[in-house]
Amino acid sequence: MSQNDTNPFSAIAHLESIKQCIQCGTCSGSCPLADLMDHAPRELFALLREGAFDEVLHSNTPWFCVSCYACMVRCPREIPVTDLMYAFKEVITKQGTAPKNLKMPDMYQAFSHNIKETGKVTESQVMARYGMKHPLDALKNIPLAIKMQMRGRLELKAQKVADPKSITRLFELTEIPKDKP
Amino acid sequence: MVKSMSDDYQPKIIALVCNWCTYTAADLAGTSRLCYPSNIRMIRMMCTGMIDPKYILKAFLDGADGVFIGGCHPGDCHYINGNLKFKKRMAGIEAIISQFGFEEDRLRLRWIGASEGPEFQHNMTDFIQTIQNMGPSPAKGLMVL
Amino acid sequence: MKICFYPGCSFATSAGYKESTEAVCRKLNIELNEIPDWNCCGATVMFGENKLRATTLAARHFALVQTMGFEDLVTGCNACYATLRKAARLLDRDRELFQKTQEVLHNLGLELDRIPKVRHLLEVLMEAMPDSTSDKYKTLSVGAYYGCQLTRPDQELDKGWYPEILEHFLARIGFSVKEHSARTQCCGASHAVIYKNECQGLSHRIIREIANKGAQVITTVCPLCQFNLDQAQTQNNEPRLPVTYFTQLAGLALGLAPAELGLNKLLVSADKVLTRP
Amino acid sequence: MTTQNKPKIGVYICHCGMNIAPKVDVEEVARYIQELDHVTVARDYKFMCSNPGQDMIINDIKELGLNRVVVASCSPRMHEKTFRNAVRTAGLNPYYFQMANIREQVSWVTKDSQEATEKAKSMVAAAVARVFFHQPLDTREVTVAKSVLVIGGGIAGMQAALTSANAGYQVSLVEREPSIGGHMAKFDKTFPTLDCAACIMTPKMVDVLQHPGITLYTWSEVEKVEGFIGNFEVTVKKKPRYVDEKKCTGCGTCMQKCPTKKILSEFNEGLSFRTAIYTPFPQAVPNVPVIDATHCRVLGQNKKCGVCAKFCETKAIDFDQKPEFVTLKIGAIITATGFQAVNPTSLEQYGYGRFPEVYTSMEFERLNNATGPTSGKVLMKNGMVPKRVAIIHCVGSRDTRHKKYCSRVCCMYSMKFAHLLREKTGAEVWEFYIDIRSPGKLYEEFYNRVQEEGVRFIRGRVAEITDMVEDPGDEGRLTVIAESTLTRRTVRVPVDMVVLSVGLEPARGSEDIGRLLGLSRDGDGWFNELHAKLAPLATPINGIFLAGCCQGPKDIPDTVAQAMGAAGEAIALLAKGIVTTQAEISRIDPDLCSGCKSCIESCTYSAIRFDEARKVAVVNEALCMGCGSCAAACPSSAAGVKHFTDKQVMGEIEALLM
Repeated sequence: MSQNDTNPFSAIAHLESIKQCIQCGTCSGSCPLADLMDHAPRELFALLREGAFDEVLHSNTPWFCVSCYACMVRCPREIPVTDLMYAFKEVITKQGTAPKNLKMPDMYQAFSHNIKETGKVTESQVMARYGMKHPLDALKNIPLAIKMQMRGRLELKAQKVADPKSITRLFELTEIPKDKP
Repeated sequence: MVKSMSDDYQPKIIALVCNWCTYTAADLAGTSRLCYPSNIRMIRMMCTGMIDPKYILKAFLDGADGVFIGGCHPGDCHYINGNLKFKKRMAGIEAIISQFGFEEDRLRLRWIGASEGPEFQHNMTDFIQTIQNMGPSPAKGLMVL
Repeated sequence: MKICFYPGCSFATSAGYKESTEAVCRKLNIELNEIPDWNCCGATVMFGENKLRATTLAARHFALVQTMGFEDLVTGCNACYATLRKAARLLDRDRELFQKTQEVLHNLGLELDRIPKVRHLLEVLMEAMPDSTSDKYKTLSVGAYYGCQLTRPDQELDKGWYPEILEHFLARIGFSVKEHSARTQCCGASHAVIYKNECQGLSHRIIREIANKGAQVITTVCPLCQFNLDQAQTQNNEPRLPVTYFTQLAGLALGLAPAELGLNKLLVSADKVLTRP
Repeated sequence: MTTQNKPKIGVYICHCGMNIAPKVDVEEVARYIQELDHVTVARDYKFMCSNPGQDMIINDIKELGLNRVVVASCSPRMHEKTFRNAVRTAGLNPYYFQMANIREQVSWVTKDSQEATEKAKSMVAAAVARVFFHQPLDTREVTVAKSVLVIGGGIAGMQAALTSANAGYQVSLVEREPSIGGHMAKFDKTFPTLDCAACIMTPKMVDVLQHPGITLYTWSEVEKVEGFIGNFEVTVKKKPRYVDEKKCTGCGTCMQKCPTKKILSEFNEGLSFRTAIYTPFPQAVPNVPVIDATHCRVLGQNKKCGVCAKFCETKAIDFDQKPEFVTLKIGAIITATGFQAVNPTSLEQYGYGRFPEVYTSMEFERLNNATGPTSGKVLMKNGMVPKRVAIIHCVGSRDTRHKKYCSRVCCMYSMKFAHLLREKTGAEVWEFYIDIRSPGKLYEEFYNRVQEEGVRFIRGRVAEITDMVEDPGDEGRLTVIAESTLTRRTVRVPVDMVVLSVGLEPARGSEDIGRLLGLSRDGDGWFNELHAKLAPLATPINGIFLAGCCQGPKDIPDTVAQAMGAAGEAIALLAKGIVTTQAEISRIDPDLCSGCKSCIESCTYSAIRFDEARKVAVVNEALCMGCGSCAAACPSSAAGVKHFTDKQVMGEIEALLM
């Protein structure tokens, strides 16, 4: 059975709310990064309603959501657009369908990894890990990093919780088993 | 002359129906010659909102195997919202009849619009079937005694 | 006053947010009780990875706040504020999620029974700061920048799009306030770090608008907002506006010295505007 | 029961030609029924509804002394009236009659003949059991006052008043503002024909004023409504005008001389000023000013002034005027309280109130109106003509945070604005819409016309309006940001002026009027009609009708049609001159009533009041519709519906289950 026969997004809370969408464009009009998205948020809702789940699984749209919540407070149908973008990312991550060449999923991974290892986020460490996949990006940031360091704003040493293992354990306890075909 | 209950059980069913919708639907079923079993006995009310719970209890105690209530679809009530008033009371009525030992499924409320002759026929057939499957009302036993 | 404080990962390395917050709180007799052994709230990343994990990372603090005996939790970062509030809201509404979260925390030796109210440092200072009695900064015109996540999605502190509390606050503590339309425009947040070219325009639009309406200084309530607006000006010539924290301005209003408030850490220097007669 | 009242029941089984017999063995039914208690005679006949059939009943009543009749034939919805009349003709109360429906419910729907006969027997027996308990019932006739009250003097109220008065009835028209005219008086052109609103409106206003059948109460409010259909007693409060209507000649000198000049004009939507003594607009009807007591130096600030009184040649100014109360006898009431435009301030992303060049549609109507603040020139606040204008649809409409409904008129008036802007200023016009709704005669054609005029239609709800500029050349302009959903582009359009096409909501005060009249309102605050499709102008309260936007948003043609319809309903009622009260209505037994008021709560028609003296609930027979909600709600069995008494219904149940 191919996976797009059933809706991989069906378990999302509030998914019902997308039935209310009138495709007015308020979400995309309010979105600071709409131009970078392959689909407008409303289009994702339309795609889901059409059953085009694969399109949504491979869309870059949720990854460009900045969480500014402008769409969410303006949507005339009170669809929790931002929350749905989070939920879409969760499903996409679980299904492993994030676009391969997209920077944001890698950034998210580096960020998450840093928390898992240390309990906290140290910007330089996140950038270093992310930089392994996107070296050019990391290099571009070096001049700024130098400026930051001159003003005592660059922490190179990792911030850590007292017992980083407990956070790693938290990650393990909240692990959701990956769907394997 | 008590009929043997096992072989030829013919349930008796009382239908309390609204004049403006279900009763009219029954008339339409008639003019359309839509046949249904003859065990239904209909009583014309002006609105389901006027159906006193005691009528339903009375029907059960007098030996009805099932009671059917037919009202207007929400929003279509001739008296604005009498149907909804009845619907609100429904849970209470079910509680009362089950206190007396009658299963809640013996009481059924349905909205049947004036133009819904076939729906009326279908509802009657279906309800009779349900009651037939449930067997005689517990009150029947009492009456025989 | 005693508050239970959650600094978040960017607090210490920010351009004087830590220094100014501590100095102002000292001056106002506010005891900052940092949550011992706090962890990253998960920010905007974790809810896109795993809802239970994101909630638990945040809720770990709720359990810690409980052991500290506080009712409220205060943070100075918009992202932390929004993330902790999101977790609190979910736990409040979703019984099943609450129970699962409790279980995980229990496994880590923590107990969660109640959810604290998550507040922003701005609220604390709005209550604690005295009205200005001096004219010293009457001519220093400030543009207030709220960022996205202080008033959205809850719109509890103020209106979601065009809030006014920060303006009222700044005017009350003695600054000249310039009204503008970029108060809650997005700066690109974490996307600005890796999509620099794509997001630079967002920050520039905000800076241009604030300068256009006559402000000399921008003030912010969030480390990431400050960072984005500050760093966006390192490659761009005009206009250049120092991007401060509201705590730094509060410190100035209380008569503290700029150095005490970490104002030397800004990428766009504030020296000129502050020393102007 | 006395001996002469001892039930003597006659039962008649109809063959209905071949429709009932032979499926039902009618003779067998008659034989069976004949044996029942109290049955004097049971007969079967080919057509009971025919004249010989009816005569058979009449003769039997007379000759056999029958006092109850049962006919088993078709549906009572078909011939109940026929047989009741026959019973009445024979001198018996028509309610001593019951029908058993053995055609629609038996012969036509039962396959087996024997089963059909059994079912018929049981049903006729039940009818006999029921008729045993029947009681004589009377209907009452009440005369109707030949007068109509119209509440609200907008186009709906004016039209309803004129139509009613033209039919020869006395009309009282109550309007709370100083002049009639309502919203329509503020419009310049009307869609889709672009007639000049004033040209079609002003003559109507004068007609209303001069019609001998219409008494106009402006600057007045309905204070109290009592009574019932045909017999309402209405108290109208005439607010003090401080100007004697009889003496005033409408010369306008007082307004020219009044020194308090800087009050924002309500009629011009705050875009111009008026004086403290004022008429809202030059064509006001009546052309008698009022003094705004809050702003007047004499009345509001206790200062010496009285300039208006000094200059008034007819001595019409009267600072001592007090409210007056008028009591009216009214047969029918037409409610025409209208709408108000939604205030868009809370849609903060549109910047209304912050950006001077963001206007509501009502403001734009005035800006565009020859009698408006700019004498009809579309000008910005700086006096310049706008070069580019954006019109934003659905502001506050179709939005669950504001008004969830479509306000119906905004698409059309927006396109009217676009046309007028193109015509008057040559400005580039951008319309931002979600869906264009143009269902009306010549409406789609108007849409096409505006398209052809070069208006740019962008399908996308506007996300925000900002004064932030991208290009320094646009400094001072506003930028409208939206997704153009058809091209999936975010457009940022710099404009000089923005018009927010705001939706409609019920007029301020409709809640109070609803309470006075006993009318219910829907979730959005509009008055509920009796039936959405089949009784759109009537209300649950007999004798009260709805016209215009108070029932829901609608355009002028629909409003006028509805007003004429509502007047028609009122006229029909008044022309007949009497109302017959129903016989099958509720009765509350005062001996059983415990005074719990459950019935009052359950009554949809406000037909039950509480008698404080006797501490019992009392049914108003003229208002009761006989729905029986009270009967089912009454915990003491005090309330019951006549002709549906417990005995009657339970007697029928018992017999059916024998």
